[in-house]
Amino acid sequence: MGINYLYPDFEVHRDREKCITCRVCERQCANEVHSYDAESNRMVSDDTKCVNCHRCVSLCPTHALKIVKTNHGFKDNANWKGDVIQDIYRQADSGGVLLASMGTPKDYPVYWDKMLINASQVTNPSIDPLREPMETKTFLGQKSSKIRRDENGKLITKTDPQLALNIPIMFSAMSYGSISYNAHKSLALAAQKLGIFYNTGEGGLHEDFYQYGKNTIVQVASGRFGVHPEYLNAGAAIEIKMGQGAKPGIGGHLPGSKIGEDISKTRMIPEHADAISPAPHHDIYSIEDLRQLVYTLKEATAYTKPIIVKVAAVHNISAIASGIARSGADIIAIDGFRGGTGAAPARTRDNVGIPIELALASVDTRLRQEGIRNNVSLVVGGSIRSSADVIKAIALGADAIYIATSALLALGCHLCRTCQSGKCNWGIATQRPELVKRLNPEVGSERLVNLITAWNHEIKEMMGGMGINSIEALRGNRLMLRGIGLNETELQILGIAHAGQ
Amino acid sequence: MEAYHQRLPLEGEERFPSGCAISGIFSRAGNRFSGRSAITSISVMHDRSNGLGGGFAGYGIYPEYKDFYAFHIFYYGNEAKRMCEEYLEEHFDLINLSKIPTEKHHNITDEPLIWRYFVTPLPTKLANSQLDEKEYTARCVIHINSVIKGAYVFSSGKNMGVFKAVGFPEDVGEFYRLDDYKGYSWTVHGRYPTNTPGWWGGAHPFALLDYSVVHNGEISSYDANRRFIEMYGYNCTLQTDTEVITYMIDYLHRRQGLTLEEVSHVIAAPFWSTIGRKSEEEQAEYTYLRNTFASMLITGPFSIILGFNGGLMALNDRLKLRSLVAAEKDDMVYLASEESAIRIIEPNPDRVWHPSGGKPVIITLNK
Amino acid sequence: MKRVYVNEQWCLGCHLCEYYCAYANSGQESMVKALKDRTINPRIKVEEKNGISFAVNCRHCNEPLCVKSCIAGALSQVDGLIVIDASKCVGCYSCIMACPYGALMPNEEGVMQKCELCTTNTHGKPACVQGCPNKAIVFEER
Amino acid sequence: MHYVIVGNSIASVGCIESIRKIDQTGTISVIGDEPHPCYSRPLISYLLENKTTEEKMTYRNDAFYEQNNVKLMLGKRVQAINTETKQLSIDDGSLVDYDKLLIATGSCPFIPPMKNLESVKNRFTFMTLDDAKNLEKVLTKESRVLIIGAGLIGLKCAEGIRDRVKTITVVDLASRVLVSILDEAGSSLVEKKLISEGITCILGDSVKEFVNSDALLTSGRVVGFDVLVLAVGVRPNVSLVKEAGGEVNRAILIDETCQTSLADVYAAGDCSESIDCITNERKVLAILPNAYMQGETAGRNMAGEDAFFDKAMAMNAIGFFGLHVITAGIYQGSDKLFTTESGYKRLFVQDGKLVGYILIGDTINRAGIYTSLVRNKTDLATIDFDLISEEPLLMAFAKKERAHKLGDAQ
Repeated sequence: MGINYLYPDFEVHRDREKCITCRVCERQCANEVHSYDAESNRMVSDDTKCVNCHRCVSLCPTHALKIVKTNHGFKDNANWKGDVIQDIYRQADSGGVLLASMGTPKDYPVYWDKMLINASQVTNPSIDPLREPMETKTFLGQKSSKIRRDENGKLITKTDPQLALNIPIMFSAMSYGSISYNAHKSLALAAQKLGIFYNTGEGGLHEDFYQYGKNTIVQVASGRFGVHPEYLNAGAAIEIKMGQGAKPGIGGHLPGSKIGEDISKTRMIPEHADAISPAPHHDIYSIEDLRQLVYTLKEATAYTKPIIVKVAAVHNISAIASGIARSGADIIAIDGFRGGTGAAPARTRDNVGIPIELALASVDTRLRQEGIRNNVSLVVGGSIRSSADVIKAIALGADAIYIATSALLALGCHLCRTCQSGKCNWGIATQRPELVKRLNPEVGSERLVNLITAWNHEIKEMMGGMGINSIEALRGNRLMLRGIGLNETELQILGIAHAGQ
Repeated sequence: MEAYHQRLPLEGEERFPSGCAISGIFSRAGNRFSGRSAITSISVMHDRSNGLGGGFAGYGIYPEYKDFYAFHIFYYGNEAKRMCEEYLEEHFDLINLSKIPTEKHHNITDEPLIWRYFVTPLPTKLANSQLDEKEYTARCVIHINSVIKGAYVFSSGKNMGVFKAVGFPEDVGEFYRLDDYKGYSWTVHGRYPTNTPGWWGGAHPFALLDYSVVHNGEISSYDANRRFIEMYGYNCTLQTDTEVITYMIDYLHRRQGLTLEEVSHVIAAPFWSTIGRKSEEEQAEYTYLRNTFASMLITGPFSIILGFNGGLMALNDRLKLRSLVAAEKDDMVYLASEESAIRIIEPNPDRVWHPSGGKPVIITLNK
Repeated sequence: MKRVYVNEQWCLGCHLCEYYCAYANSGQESMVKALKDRTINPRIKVEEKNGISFAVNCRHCNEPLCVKSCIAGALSQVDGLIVIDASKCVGCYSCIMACPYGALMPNEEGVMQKCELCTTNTHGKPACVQGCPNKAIVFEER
Repeated sequence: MHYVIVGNSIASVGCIESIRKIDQTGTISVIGDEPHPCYSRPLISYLLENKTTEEKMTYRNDAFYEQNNVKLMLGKRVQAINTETKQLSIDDGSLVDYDKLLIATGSCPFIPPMKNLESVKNRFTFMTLDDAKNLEKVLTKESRVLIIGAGLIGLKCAEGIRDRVKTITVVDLASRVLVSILDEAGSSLVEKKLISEGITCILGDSVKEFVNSDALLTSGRVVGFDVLVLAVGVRPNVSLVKEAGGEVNRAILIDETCQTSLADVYAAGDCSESIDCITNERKVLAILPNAYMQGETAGRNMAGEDAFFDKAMAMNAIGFFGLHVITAGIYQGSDKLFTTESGYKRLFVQDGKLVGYILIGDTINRAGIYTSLVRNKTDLATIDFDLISEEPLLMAFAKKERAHKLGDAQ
């Protein structure tokens, strides 16, 4: 076996007093951490296999289990921290690129937490959402810049295609393949119940889910997996995926091991062949190419569906966004660098891109400077964690927000960040039938509906506090935000004053 | 100049919430009457103001110059006046210019230079600008107000004029000798800013071209409205509600060509639930307006009286969080924050009513 | 009447239902006290084979063969619920012979016991239903 | 409507309960010769064994007759049925009219002729509560009990009194115990158990004559005893119907609606002879579940419904000193045998169907799943028979069938 330089990150602590050897931990751990020792009539565990996903902890009926981070470590070193050293061991061992999943865990500033929300006092009344209407309905899509009237002077009310959301929150792209059938079904059901939208991601649309088309955004990515006319017309909108916050500038890779019969059918690729989406779209090497694809898709769907262009938040995002806004796209989706992924090179995930808060602020400002903010809707994502984040995003200028990690958490994800292993104990990021079945869409969709409903209550509560009773009056209303502990540059980019000003 | 440099920030340097009193008087028959009744009306609402700003807008007061834009301008110092007049010369024919006649009043102090110009755009300049006359004029006004330090155009319409100052409105009326002006329509405003020294430009009515707005309230949608309207060439230098509301009305009514009715469906749009109960055709129209101009929805409390050539429009926020009373007597229409302000000038009106939230009251001259 | 229904599509074979059942009917305050170091005799049993699993407990039949076969009159149907009076049971096992679901199982003393939908303990909604992590067991009207 | 039920045991209760589900107003009269409310006869051995009490033996709770509004006429005998006048003549001289009549008179012990039997003072049968009570009176720690008959009744009696007496000897003409329900291997398992519990079994032998307190057997053996229990067998009580002109074979003939050949006269339970659903032969299936379900079926038909009981079959669940035995159906066709360290299982397959089984000891769990295969004549090709032979599991059924079983109430 040689020397193993890697030590277990976690220790499984089992309270022998409480353990009733029901063996549920053993049955529920796809990593085979737990096993039953008949001789001693005791459960035993192998810490090296534990990824700290908490499945066993959650199901243990007597709460006899807890997973703790090992306090075994290297000699303190502010520069050569433990994880840095371990990464080197891993690469020295494997010679390969380090893979990681979900959003970056690195300690970058979270600007949401450095902004505070306003409320009314005396000079104007706050509004009680329990007594007064409080509106969160939102339309996404191009708005006409000049009204038109017919010969009798009546307004012509026909507009470019719009997406109507009851709540300005959508489930962002997660492909069938990166997540399970049941995870997708949970999202679809929830989107339908909530009157919002979920996103197929780049994996195509399973035939069973066409029935949720009214609440589906179909994605066209560089791999073009599962893209065909019925697919494009099945959804309510089409999203061109140019990039993803967790891995700007690189493509996707779904290992062949995850490509079973169903997925190969849905993606229109051979079974067990790796699904590789190229880094760029090979028919888009510049902005005018994008315009061509946008109109190709509009043609393919008879101009009935808004086209979303999704990009990762990178340094010159505002210029990019301005280009997209003039490409004919109806909606721009920007994905911040803290956004999640099913699998990405760790170095890319942890070092490439910029925070969504800054990207959003500069894009919104830029589009207004150019007077084209109303020609396009702005959707942002990349670790929106709460209703407060939603409010702040909208006040900074977003029309709606995308959530994925929050949605997965609602489905049971414990952010163990080992999606790439395909052994998700929560039945989310896996294709193994015995694991997939662990996510009952009835339960999953209910939890998603609960989450969004709860957020919506909080959003209305805070809107009322600000004396705002319609979400559009919050959009871009940066006076409702103040910075806390931010420097001049940050404040200037965010376009907000500091608390106290 | 020193008045321009206060220790406290001025309008434009910071945003101030404020409470207020408003009143409007209108003769449908177009009979012209002096500003006195407006002074009387506003005086009974003395306690709704705090002496930090008051003003009037009169319509039909310059019949002899009715084809020219009447600019009323504050100057803080002669340098500002020189620069501004230079700019005016470059862009307009100056038909007539004079100091606006005022009368010393013990409550009105620190007055700036107050000048009046009757102008018409230079034909060549106008042609080169490829803009219509109004747009051309509006842009020049916005330019002066945002670029020329110490100069501030506070009235720029035809056959109408705004008169405002720091002080109680009734004193302001006396100061500007409004007995000497006759108009068919008057609006008046008494201001209660919560933390400003008040400067003359910041007083209301706020006006652009012939639109003038008096407003009571504090809108919570301010920055959403401001950041949106500024995309269309407006520059909210004062950061006051009245300013942004005026600009939005100018944009929607003059530039987009919406009717005042339609304008109210944008800025005080009905709730979606209400729209949902309307006929399919109406639904389409209301939805279109609300969606297309979503960022011009005004939330938070407001009651406004919009003055324009030939009419008045009164509008409340959709929850009616501010008081607004209307009354009629023969051809006369009265609007005010408080009924008392009407009764004092018309003790027995034919009809008194409280316009409901979001429903505009539009009055125009009889044809 | 509300009954317990099982959907094998969502059963994970985790066997928690058995443990929650045994606990609910143990009369003990703590699950640990009730079940630690004991072989449990739950009133619900999970069947498992190559990836398929599902729980089986009393179906509370409208035409209960167990009741009709009980020689002691210990089993009876009360408002649709099939209940057992253990004090009457003599352990002849006629009910085991009769039940087409194999849903009746003797307790450790060989006295018959059966699922009474947790109506006789303090757990309210059947404990197996509450304890099922995946809604494979539901309690509803059909 | 007047329903009259003659006999007050299980079939009677089944009849009452089913009538009342349909008809809450009609009068129900029950005439029974025993003075007790309905009790479970199979429990009398458990009574002697102190596994139950007289109170607990009542088959339904005390309020049963009241709740179901039943007119009880206990301690009375019906002497004759007049099908012309639809009347019953009672031994107290009274007449009872009926619209619908159920004969549930059960059976009585059969006593073969034995020399000097009448000379035996402590001589008992073992069928009714009174039998048990009478027997109990004479038992002492010194009693030597001779039981004639190694069938269900005889052996349950032996189990019931074992701890109250000195010795128990069981004599049967048959070469093995429980010959009516077990195969040889099964019998020997049970016999071993009995012997290990101190019971003497003398098989393939019979009493020639009684002399004083000795029984002289055909084999020449002499068995000394103080108490004699006769448990050779039973005879259906058929006289009422027979004399009224109804068709009677070994027992009263009934069709699948439980009606006799006489109009408006039904019969159910041990006194009736019904069609075995497996063999389609007429049989007396004197077992409790049949009695209840026949009574129930009769009741429903009496109350005007069309009900059929076509599931009559032999089945027994019985245990001796903790050794449990469950059997059902018939023992024909090819068989599958499984022996475990403490048990025994034999399944009988005929024409691709399970027709019978014998389970002893630790193989009895979930036996009902086998029973349902027999009762429903399930085509074994539609299930995983190898799996289900190993262990009775619903898993052996097809997915759809499983979903049906788990998803819908019966």
